[in-house]
Amino acid sequence: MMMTPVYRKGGRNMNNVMAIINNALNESFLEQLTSHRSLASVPFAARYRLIDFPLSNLVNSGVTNVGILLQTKYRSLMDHIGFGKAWDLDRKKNGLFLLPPSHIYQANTPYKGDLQNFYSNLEYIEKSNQEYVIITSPNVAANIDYRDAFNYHLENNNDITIMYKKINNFRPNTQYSVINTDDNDRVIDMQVDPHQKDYKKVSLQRYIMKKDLLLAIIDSCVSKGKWDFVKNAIIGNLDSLKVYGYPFHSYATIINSINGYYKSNLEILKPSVWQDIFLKNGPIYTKPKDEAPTAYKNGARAQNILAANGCLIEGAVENSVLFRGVKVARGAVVKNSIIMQKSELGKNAHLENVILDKDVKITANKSLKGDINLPMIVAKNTSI
Amino acid sequence: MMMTPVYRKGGRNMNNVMAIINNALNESFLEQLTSHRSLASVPFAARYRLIDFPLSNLVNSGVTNVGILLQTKYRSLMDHIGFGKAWDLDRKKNGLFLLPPSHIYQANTPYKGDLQNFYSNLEYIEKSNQEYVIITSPNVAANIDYRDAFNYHLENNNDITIMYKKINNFRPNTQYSVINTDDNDRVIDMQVDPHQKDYKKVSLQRYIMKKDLLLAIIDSCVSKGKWDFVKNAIIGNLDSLKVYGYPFHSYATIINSINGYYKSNLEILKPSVWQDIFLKNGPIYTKPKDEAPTAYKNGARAQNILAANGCLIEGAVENSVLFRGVKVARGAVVKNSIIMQKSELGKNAHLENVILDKDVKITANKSLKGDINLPMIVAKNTSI
Amino acid sequence: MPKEEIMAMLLAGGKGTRLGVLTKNIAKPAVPFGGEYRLIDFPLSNCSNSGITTVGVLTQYKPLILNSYIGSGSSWDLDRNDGGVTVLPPYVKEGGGSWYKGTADAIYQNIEFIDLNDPEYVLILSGDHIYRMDYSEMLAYHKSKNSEVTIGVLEVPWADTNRFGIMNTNEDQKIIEFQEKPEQAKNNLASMGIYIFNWEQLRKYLIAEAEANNDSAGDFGHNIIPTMMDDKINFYAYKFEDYWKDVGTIESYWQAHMDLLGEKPELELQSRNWMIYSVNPNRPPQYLAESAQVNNSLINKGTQVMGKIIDSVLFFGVKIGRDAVVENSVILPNTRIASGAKIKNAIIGSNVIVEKAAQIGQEAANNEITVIGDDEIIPANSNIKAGMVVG
Amino acid sequence: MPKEEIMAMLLAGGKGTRLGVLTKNIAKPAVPFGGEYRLIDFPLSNCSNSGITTVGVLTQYKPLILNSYIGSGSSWDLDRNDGGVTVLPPYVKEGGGSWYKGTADAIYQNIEFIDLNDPEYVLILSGDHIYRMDYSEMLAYHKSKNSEVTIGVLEVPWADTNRFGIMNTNEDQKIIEFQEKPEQAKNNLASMGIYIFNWEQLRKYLIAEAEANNDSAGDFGHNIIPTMMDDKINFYAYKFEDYWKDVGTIESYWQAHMDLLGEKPELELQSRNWMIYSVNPNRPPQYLAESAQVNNSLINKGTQVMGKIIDSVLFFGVKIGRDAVVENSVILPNTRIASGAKIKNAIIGSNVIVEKAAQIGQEAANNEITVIGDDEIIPANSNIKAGMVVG
Repeated sequence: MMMTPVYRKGGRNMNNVMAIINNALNESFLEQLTSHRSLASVPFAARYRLIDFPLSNLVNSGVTNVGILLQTKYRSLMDHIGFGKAWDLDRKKNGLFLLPPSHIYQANTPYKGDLQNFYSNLEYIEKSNQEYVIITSPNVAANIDYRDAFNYHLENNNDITIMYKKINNFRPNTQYSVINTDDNDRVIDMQVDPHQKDYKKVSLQRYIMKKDLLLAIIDSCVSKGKWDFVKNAIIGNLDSLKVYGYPFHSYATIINSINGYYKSNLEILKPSVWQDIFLKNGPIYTKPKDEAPTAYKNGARAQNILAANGCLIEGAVENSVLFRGVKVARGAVVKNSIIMQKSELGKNAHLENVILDKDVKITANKSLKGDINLPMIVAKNTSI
Repeated sequence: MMMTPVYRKGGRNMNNVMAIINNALNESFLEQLTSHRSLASVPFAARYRLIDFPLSNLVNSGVTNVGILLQTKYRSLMDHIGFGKAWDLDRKKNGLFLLPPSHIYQANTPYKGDLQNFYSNLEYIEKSNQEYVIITSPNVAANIDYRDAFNYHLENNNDITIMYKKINNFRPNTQYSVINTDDNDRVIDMQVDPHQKDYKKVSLQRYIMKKDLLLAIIDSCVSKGKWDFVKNAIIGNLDSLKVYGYPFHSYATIINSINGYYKSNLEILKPSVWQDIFLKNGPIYTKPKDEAPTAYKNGARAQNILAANGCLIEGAVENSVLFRGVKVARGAVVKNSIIMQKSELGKNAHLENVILDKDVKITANKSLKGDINLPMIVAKNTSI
Repeated sequence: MPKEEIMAMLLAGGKGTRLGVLTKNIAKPAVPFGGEYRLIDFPLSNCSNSGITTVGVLTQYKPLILNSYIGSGSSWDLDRNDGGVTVLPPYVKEGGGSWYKGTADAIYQNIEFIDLNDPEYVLILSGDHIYRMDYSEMLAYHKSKNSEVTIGVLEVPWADTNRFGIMNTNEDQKIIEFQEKPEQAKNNLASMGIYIFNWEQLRKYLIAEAEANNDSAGDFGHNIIPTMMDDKINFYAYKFEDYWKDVGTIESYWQAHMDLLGEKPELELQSRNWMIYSVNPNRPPQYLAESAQVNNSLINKGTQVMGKIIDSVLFFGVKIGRDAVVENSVILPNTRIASGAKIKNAIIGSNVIVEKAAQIGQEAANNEITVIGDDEIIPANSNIKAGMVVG
Repeated sequence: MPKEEIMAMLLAGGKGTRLGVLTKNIAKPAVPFGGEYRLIDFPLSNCSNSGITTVGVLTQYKPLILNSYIGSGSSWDLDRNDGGVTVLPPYVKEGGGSWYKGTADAIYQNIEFIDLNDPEYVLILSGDHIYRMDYSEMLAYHKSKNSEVTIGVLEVPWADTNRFGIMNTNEDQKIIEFQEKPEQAKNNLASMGIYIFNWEQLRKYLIAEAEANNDSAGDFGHNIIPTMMDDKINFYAYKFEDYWKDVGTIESYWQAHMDLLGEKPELELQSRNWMIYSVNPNRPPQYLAESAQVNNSLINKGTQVMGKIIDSVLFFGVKIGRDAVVENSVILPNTRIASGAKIKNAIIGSNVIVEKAAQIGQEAANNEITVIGDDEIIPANSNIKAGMVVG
């Protein structure tokens, strides 16, 4: 069994590391799924939101001070995160901090980039009493233990450590940041969303550095009018700093396209993948919701599915992911689909390769069919 | 002793009333005090923030569902309110809801008025399971029990009930909304900040109405491009609806100017006033802060003051309000002043008629003097 | 602290002897129920939904698990700045201590706690019944009748009246006679063990009983209520007409689970009108494999199903192997049923391992229930006969 | 639940007989201290600040107040999803129950609770000492020495060694001998009653002691430690060199308050480096009237001061009338001192009313301390002589 040690202050302990989850990213690639919520609160894997993964990873690694940079549409994220109780981060010292964007101070000035979000929360970063910082993002779902990467960062005397994963097949129409390293994993080039992907190492958008270095980089970038964290703060410093990669070998999925979102959900139906992502380095925590067990009624069929609680299944469901409270009436068939919270299918409705957002009602006998490479998306609250 | 009854559902019980604290008001009149925080989180009366008063009043009256409309600079408000634990509003059902402004959904569109905030949170209002709503504001400090006003609202069959207070002396340069009523307290006219104040009844900006009426009014106003809650939603309906006033007789102060803010703080030094405002209808709750008792050292002098915990007084303080962690060094003198959290006075410093915001450092031998009608304000973090 | 109008005292000390191996390690109110819950979730959720926010939980047998399960009470929205839920084991006072002699003695020994909360009324509940009930309606009834003691009752078949405390009422629901397990019942309204008392009055009777009678069984039904009856106190019956089940025996516990299944179960756990809350363990979603077959069953999160589930309830953390068949059974948390195992008409405890191709209760003919206690290992290919109890 | 490296067991059952009327209604660890705190806030805050997040609080005498004071533990940041603080009254088990015979018996009776948390090390603390201490440093020391039992010690004057358990150490701080209240001490390092044990080992000794010896006092100092010493277990002394005060007597309790005053008090409550947390009651700010005079005093919120306060500590809710004089005194919560009353060298309990012009301890010459117990009323113009105890 894992032991929770009593960390002494400072040094190489994980309580000397704070984290920032950068939620000020472009999220338009998820189309309707992000029209009323931020990327971080997009439902994922039957009972989670995307942010549950980076947040739980940090907590399971022993990080106890996490700031979340907010930019737009964060109401549902605030509801979900609350004061961090699900992650045991509702603390007097350290804990969870929601960091609103600068436009709540200066309305109606154009947005320049995510470094603006770091910049308007400098005071939080400065006042945190950790020496190191991990910067993560909500669009990578994995079960990561940061302790080894942090030790590597210290032992190799890196200025910046970037976690990466080697990928052979890139999903089409998906944004990747790729890196090129020398034989010692020193990062010698990095590209954000290049058309031509010459490098196979994909950045997992997890960066480890000293907090003072982060503050210095922000200061330097902002004072020169550079506002992009990855392009300016990281890539802009590849030459001048010791930036190294750290490989991640377990399952990780980058959600930078609808196709990626859809395929990642279906991928998790593989036992080897869900064991990797749900169980490997500690549990994934999420806001608890009171729901009764899922009921499979007489005549129901359910094969190769992940389902949350509170569903009522009278029809047939296969190769699909059901969030809580989904209803599938008698005679209805669901195939290769993602059905979000409280959506309902009437009798004999048919869905194939479809993503239903929350609270969608499909009436009896309707049929929707997308393609396995181009799933159909039905927006929240739609009734047809 | 007051008894907490087990309310049955619906009807005339206070658990059939929800509340909205409208924090989308103009707050610029508090100058530097609101440059980094919203009006609602302005420190008041030694250990409170302004929002503590309306929020505690609601809770003490039995209201358990409170939404807070946010507009700008709400980071400190979020920190202060948290999930409402201090008000016992961290609940599974009902509880406290922070309602962010619409610009988190549509950035860079010009702000039209506070009805926009109501409008972008219609879903919350609609889904709340109470029939009635109290709309309040953060800029009135009082200890109000809403139960009598609500009973009056029901028994008189009012469409809208406005709480008011009769005032004989208006503070200069202060915004008041005044109403004129007939002999039965029916509101026949209402003016927002008129130069010439013909009416002596000042609106306390507490409105009671049916939730359905509020929703209908919002719909009607927004569809006609009217965006001001008081001017359009209330004054615009004086002719068509039964709008009645309900008088409030205990102490209440309207904080719509620096002068009003300053004088209200000093007014609370009167025992009759602090007993009214701190003790009358139930306690004023605030976020608890861990602080040791205040220490008065050898040679200290402290007369006619309200002080929070954690202060260290070596000098002389009189007719003043000290927030937590204030330090007054030997020989320093503080008179008729408001000193906010953690501000420090060096040896032999002199302050008279001054408002020090948080974390101000006044070095030894410095002297600052405002006028009793024009206090000097020193902004947060200033060191002189 | 403002005075509370009403507080609840929940008697949760029962050992639940008739539940046998299911209560070997835990008190009866902590017994798992319905795939997700423990028995005590029902009265606690009823309190929360009824607006009763001060609840004392009287534990006794195996109190640690209940104590840690209840925690701050936040799962039932009972973590209140004033009041909330407090677990009260029978603590040892200066003069020593003993287990509660009976229901009334349990309240008597906690007078100090109740006085701290200073309620007008006290609601007495027990921790082992499955039902949804709005106690605020009962309180309103109590007040409207000017009742001094109100007892929740339900109609039972006349044939069963000899198993219950029977309330003989007049047309106004006033209780005129109380018959404990009568051979010749005059009525078929049975006590549910739910009482509303006026605290000041009850307090006097409890003290009088304890002081007058050292040998008293300290029981409401046997001691306090008869004395109050003799004193012509106003008793009223409050009739409850919804689903209610005492799950005090293996048979009724199993039957209550079967009652949750079917097209329109009498107790619909998924109904959101009156939520039943629970501690809600954090588990991954349930996974039903390509080979899974499920029919008329309730399945909780954290389960992995590769076999066949018919007319059964699976708790969180249960794993069902390929070609395993579970029928008319209740599988408690974290139990693993290996491939090829066959289970019928059974209750399988928590953390049980049923190894490959084991057979449990296969030949069940007259609905005999087979029970496997917590933490047991049922070896591969073994055959546990119908009606057996292991553990 | 991941295994914890270390958990703390806080012995908070003490009746505190030597504190007399101050512990009439409450256990010693619940006694108010320092204007804002209760004694137990010190070890609980030390645990929280040291990163120890699983704490069992063993109560016994008057457990209800401590239970409700500790609540969910959120005041000390000890409301954890795993672990956190748990209050453990000596509950009555099936075979009956009794108060803990001694410190070790208290731990023995809670083996089941400790096992649930499955720690590597157990830290034993008591609930009635005033000090700031980083237990994680002590644990690091314990590990670095490969110690099996580490005992917190502090230097006492040689003259006082006969009042303490004295550790005779070698130059490596290894304890080679333990002398309980020796007449001829070989060292002046006294035990603070703070121990770190390896749980697995301690567990064995506790069980062996309980089984072997029914008459055992069940005490660490008298029973367990001598047996372990005999077995050549590795004991190390961990020297503590900051302010530490046992407030077990009226004199030391009063003196500890006086220690908080002055220009540079040894224990600076306002220091934010190692916060002492408390339940922090919600009260209005303190109000000092035009007529107030305060000198060298600590005053908490919720107080109203119209009189003269010299060298004193006022708890929350205290009211001091016009022309009243309070000198060298400690005034506990919610006590009212009417106008003209004079109080010197006194401890005035909670909820006391000192009526007009009453005199308390005025002629105190040799620092005799006058004590008024909780809830007393001191009539107008009465004269309570120095050194008297009322209540």
